[in-house]
Amino acid sequence: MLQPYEKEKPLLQIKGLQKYFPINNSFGKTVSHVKAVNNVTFELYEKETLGIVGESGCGKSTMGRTILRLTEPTAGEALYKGQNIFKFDDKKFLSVRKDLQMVFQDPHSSLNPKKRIGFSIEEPMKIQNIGTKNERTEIAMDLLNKVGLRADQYYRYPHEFSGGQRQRIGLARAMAVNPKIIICDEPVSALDVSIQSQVINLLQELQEEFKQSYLFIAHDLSVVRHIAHRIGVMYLGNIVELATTDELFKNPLHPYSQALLSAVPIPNPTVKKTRIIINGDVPSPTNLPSGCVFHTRCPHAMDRCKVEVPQLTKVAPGHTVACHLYE
Amino acid sequence: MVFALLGISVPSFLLGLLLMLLFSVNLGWLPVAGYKPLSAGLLIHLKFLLLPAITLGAIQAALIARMTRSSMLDILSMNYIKTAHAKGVKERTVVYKHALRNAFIPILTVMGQTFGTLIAGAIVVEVVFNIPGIGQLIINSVSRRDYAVIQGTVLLIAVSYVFVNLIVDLLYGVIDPRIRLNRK
Amino acid sequence: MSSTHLLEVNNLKTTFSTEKGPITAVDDVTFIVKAGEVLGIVGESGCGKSVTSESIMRLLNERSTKYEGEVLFEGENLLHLDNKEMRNIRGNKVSMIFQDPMTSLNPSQTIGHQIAEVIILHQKLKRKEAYKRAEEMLRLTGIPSPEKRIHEYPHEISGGMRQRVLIAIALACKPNLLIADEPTTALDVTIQAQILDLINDLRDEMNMGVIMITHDLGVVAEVCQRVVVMYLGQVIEESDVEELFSRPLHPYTRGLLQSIPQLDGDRSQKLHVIEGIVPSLYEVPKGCRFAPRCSFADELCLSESPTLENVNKNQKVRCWHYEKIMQKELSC
Amino acid sequence: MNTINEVIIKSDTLSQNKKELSIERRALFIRRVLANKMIVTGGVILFFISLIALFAPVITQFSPYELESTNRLKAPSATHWFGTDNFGRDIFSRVVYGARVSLVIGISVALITAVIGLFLGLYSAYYRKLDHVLMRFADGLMAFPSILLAIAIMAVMGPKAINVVIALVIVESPVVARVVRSAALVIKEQTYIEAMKAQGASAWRIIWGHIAPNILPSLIVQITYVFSVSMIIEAALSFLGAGIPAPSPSWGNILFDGKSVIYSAWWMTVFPGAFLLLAVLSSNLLGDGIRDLLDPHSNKANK
Repeated sequence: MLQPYEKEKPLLQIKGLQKYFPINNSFGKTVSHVKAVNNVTFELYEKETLGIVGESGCGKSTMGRTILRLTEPTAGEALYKGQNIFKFDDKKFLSVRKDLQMVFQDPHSSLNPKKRIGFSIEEPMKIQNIGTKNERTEIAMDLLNKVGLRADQYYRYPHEFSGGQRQRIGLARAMAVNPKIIICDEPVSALDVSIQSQVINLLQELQEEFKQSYLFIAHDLSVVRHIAHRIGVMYLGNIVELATTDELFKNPLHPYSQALLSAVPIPNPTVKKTRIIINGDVPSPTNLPSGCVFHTRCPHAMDRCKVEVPQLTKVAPGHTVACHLYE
Repeated sequence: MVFALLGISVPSFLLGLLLMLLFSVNLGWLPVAGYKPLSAGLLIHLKFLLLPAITLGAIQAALIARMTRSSMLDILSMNYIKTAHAKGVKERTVVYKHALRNAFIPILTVMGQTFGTLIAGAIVVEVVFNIPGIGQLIINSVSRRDYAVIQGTVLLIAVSYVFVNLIVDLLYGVIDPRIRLNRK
Repeated sequence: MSSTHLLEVNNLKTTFSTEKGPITAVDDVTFIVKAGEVLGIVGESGCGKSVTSESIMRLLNERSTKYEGEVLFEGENLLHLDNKEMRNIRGNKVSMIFQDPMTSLNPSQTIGHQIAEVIILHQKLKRKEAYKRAEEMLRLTGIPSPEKRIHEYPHEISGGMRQRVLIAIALACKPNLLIADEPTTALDVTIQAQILDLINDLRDEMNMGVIMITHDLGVVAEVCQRVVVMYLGQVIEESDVEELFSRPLHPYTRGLLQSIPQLDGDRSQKLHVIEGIVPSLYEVPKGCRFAPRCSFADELCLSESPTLENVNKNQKVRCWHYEKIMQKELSC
Repeated sequence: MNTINEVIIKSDTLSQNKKELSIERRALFIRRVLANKMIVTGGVILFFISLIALFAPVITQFSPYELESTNRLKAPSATHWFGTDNFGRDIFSRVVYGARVSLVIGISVALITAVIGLFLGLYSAYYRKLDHVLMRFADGLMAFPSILLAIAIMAVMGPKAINVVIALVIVESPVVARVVRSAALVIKEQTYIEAMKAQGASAWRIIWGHIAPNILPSLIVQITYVFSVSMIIEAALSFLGAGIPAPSPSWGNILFDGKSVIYSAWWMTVFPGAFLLLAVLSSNLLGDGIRDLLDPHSNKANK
């Protein structure tokens, strides 16, 4: 169930985040860029879950990885406790990593197959120099219990677990250093429906107990709606709309959000809704459309959209949208 | 595949010696060693080349057979082979038209690499069969410590090896549309 | 009676021989598909839904697979046909599209070639005519400028486009039955909406029967008329789509429906959870296969296997206690 | 106090648990190894050849160097099991002592290249700039056919057993480094490496703690092939007169001696040849067997 969050205390502020990957020709000269993340600005509050939704290739995963500096950002700032962590050197950033953890999508490759799971859970503590060997073992066993596994499974190898169980182990590893923020990159999308609900509930229980914030990246709107306080909608590297969950579902403003929401199949055959089908495919992130990135597929596109980039503007309290229709 | 494993395990000079023992010494069908140029007559020329050629070729054949087999098995487990079966395509057509071309890419790589093995094998085989080729030349210059000749021959072989691999790289584009450059 | 049903699967059982011994991936599966109808087969991974579809097409490795039961297509048992007769059915009267559009097309052949191949094979058209038809099929599936596309290779087009090409291949010979195995799982929701619409339109146009295999109950609710729910190789419930969602009978179906977060669901409630995990096919539980995870299970469930019972005209269920569950459901 | 006791008890039962698990796993592994016909056949033959080489002085009656001018080119008999050569030396002794040379060279080349290849491969997979330099260098070395390169090196350094090892290490290290590198590149893309980077793990921890254990299977398989290739090349070099210098026995130079008398003394070709073939074949069998055992996907491809 959803717990209230601290609306006044932004824990992490992302400003104008950009990540371009260079494309080199065979002589090593950069000829163009994959513009994976273009312009991302948001705030994450204490104890909050912020959902980021978008389709494959919209840059949501790259965004998460860039915040953790798994790949260096091209431009932008990330203020954590008021300090720009993108400016930190490796040594200083290591202390930030303790507070910023990540959970990955693929439960099968996110654990080292040659390491006992207890070892995998302890490793973050070892890197951060937390506790003695015995204390770490104690914490790891405790965490195994917390995520619904048994302490005596400590010495087992990943291949002895199912996908859902491995995802729990991944979660335990992220929790081991008691972080403030966990970036969840599609944590349930590789799981079966009945297992998915187990992990979602676990995520919520852990948040209740340990009071972290989640940046919850996913493509499944119904999952995000269930877990997130606020949702940002991403398209081609841009956040096009950001609103509280209820507001977004009641009143989606951006034409892309509207199409996305209407495209989700509803498991109720008596509801016959009209879908907004947007035609065509997502353009290549190497050759971004001019102006508004969505204008090539937008049913409401105007001449202005082709030339002028819309900025995120506040249309209601806690509801911003980047679209010329609402300026 | 026992044949293939045996094939890659037998050193070329040993195979040459054993073939010589069987076909020349015991059966007396072919000359033991030496070389006669084409001017001595085509049949005689070929008679002298037959055993060295088999010796060199057998090992390459085993290598390529091994590679072809594993590559084909990889490709036959691909999804698009299932699509072809679901279309009602005949098994033969699936194997020859859908699978073989895609399986050929790694085989081609091996062929390029084995060209080097082939040249190296030629050095040894020439010594076994007393053929006055570039291999003999290298061996003789090694024993005479004639560094200039060694340098020259080694460079010649390396250049031809690189050239063959260049051709292999170009052939990739013919076989695999994904690496064809600048189609648009 | 077989004349009324396009496809009738009776007590299908598919057994694989593996290193660790034989496993039965599909056990006693029975259902029918009528012309012009979409039958959904739902279940989680490992429930045997894909094996069922590949058994109908007999696409599984002949040497290690044993089929039992009947697959009657227009009254003819496909399991008894010889290979040549079966090939004439595949891609012609029964077609299939697969989950992963990225790897289901041959990378070294042009799109046109791959569509034309099936047309030449079954309709004995000339090459040129077949390419013309291929172009038409591409247009029908909504691909812009098909005359250019037929000369392109699969790596040059997007995932959504590739799925359209696969649909074009499947529908090129106007099949009577289309089996779609998770056709939209690998696609984004907006592309999924396009593809589902396309399949629905083409079904109307060609009056074909469709088997839609999916794990997504949302997709089921949107496109299917009837639904078969599978668990660990067995059909555990079969019903009309409305009834399945309004009055699910099997505890597994109920659990599944309650465990998915819904767009209009109550967010203050925790999600329902089906405890435990799906057991492996090597260790199928005794009795009812769902019993170890079922909150209603008693001695009977753990010792004896229930059969698929007719509840009413439209609903069948494999559960010892469905009546009790039904009454509880009705009382509250 | 209470909690500490609990911890001790808990960790006691757990280490018990750990022990049982490892015993169970080891038993399972041994059963799988014994079920693999290729490993068993290759292993038994290699073991047998090593025994012969190890106990060479015990099982031979003659010295491999002893010349008996009265006993030239004698066919196999009860005294000279494999016959004698054109100097009257006992072929059996020479073949058995030759096995020592082949095995020692094979094993030392395999071990040295394993270490060098592991280092170069791992680091060039991890550091892209180093990769550019190292792999171009490896490409350069690999552009020469291996026997040719070995001959060239031997020509410079002169025929000596230690030089054969050095030449083979130079020839085979790039091959092993490439195999390690490509396996490591695959592992590097796995999510658990990314997870470790997200934790701030050092390059050392990632390379040796996470990548290395996972590429070990490919390395072991490759090393068995290096072992067999080294024996082949050593024999070839000795056959060409660029390897082990006479009169030291080596399978290669026995075969070379036999070539000139192939008409009259078949035993000089067949016996050392058979040993060479068996040794190479069994190590290839072993390699294929280990590959199948460690990589379940290749099972299909080789049966």
